Amino acid sequence: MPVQLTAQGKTLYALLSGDIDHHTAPALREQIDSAVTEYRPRLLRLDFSLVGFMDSSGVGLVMGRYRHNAAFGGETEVCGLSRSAERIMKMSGLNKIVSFRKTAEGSEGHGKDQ
Amino acid sequence: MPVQLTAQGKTLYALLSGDIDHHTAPALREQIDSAVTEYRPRLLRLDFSLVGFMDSSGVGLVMGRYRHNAAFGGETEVCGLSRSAERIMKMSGLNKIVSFRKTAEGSEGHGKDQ
Amino acid sequence: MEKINEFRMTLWARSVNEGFCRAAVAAFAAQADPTAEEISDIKTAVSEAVTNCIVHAYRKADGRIYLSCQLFRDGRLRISVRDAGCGIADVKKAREPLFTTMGGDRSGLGFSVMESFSDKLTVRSRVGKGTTVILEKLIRGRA
Amino acid sequence: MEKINEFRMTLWARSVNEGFCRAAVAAFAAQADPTAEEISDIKTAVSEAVTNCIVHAYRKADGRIYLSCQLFRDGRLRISVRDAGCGIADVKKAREPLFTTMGGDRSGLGFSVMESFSDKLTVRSRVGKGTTVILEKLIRGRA
Ligand SMILES: Nc1ncnc2c1ncn2[C@@H]1O[C@H](COP(=O)(O)OP(=O)(O)O)[C@@H](O)[C@H]1O
Ligand SMILES: Nc1ncnc2c1ncn2[C@@H]1O[C@H](COP(=O)(O)OP(=O)(O)O)[C@@H](O)[C@H]1O
Repeated sequence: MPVQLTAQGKTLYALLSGDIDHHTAPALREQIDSAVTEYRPRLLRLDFSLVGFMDSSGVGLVMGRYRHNAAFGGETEVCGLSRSAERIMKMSGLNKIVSFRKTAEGSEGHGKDQ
Repeated sequence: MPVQLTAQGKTLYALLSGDIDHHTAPALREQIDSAVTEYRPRLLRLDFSLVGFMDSSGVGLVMGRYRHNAAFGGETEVCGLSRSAERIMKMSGLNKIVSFRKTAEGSEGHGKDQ
Repeated sequence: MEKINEFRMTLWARSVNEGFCRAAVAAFAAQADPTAEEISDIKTAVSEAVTNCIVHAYRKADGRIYLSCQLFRDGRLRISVRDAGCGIADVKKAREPLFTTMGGDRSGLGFSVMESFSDKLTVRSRVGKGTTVILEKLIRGRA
Repeated sequence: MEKINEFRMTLWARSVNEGFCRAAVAAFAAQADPTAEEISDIKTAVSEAVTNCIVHAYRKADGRIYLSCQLFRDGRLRISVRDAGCGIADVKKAREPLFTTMGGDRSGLGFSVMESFSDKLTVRSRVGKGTTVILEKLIRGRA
């Protein structure tokens, strides 16, 4: 299962795993979007801790989820990025609109609810 | 390190790891033979527990070590074979001249010293 | 500099082969004993180049990807990813960060990532003929 | 039966590529979601075929290995390993268990292992022209 979705209060937690590329992104997108549409979370947290590989398709995946969730008034947060994935995300400037945390339980304090 | 050699009393223990094929076998052969020449063990135990892949080159490796060790009067024993490696070894009939055990500390009781 | 190993591969331009190409190049590079970071960089750059053949060069049509790798004595890995697709009219523009003709889920970062994750990127393209991307990466290795 | 994916590869007949070929075929087969045992069987058979090109077909001379893989809709994987080396005079004899022209560390089990670890083995050879080994394996998979 490439994404495991857990709703907790007003937070929807998406634990991604495996490889993220142009081939695998569409299935991830669909699963996350349909959960967002159902739960309308205040916060969508995308956890990349178990992702083994990611290329620039990950940017489109996060950007699209940010927009879809924002359409329902929710915020989006990303955590658990590898060094390489973070480098790619930063090249896109995504970090200016989506908050990045080290880990799911990270202490960087960008999030509202921690 | 594809083979870790440990002498214990009259036993020489060779813990093989990684892939065993025609490319990697020569280095294994040389390391084991030089240790046998030095220690002249009564028993040479080849442990395949950490071997990830083996093709028929493993047969030549065991057969050659059996002969080299026998020239010094030592016996040779094989343990820790995967199902696939055991199948290949059995196709060669090697099991008729070299005793096969499940694990290094196996309880199959083929060996003399356990 | 002396070439010490090489492979050339032809494969179908289907998205399922993105992972296959990464794995093949990584397995080839392994002989130079690369660090985990070097392997990850190589896979990332290859993934972008191969994805572009599938997404842009052939769109939804069938096509072939021509992938080759050469390893040199000094640890330099040269990866060529070629297609016989639509080609790129303005390569300079295409290489600009965030430029994309595709919108949707494409970020326009493919070339930027290739450049950032390799040591050298060369792009040759002719409209209607196809595109060749050459990635070079020095494997310093674990030794 | 419909072919759903394919690659063709040319590579140098060097022993370092034995592991590379196994890894490439395993990465290609992965799309059919094989069991660990199926992958291990495929790698074993491929390793024998590729090693024979290096050890027997070209001896110490330089040469090329031509590796191709086709995957069919029903899960059948067809792997072709070809060389342009010395060829085999008597294929029937060569396929007998324990037959080897090499002695030393070769066990004469290469063809027997290919046969035992695949579903079907075809060998075509012409002296002075080369040898083609075709391995077929049905991937039933984890599903
Ligand atoms: N192999 C190719 N064939 C045709 N056009 C290409 C190819 N590679 C890239 N392009 C063009 O260059 C643009 C930029 O590519 P890139 O930086 O990889 O971003 P993206 O793939 O996200 O669009 C693409 O949108 C496309 O127009
Ligand atoms: N690709 C090949 N080119 C030339 N001769 C080959 C090739 N493959 C096999 N042979 C011949 O067939 C014999 C049997 O092969 P095999 O069963 O693989 O055992 P082994 O490789 O251990 O000798 C070899 O010893 C060799 O003479």
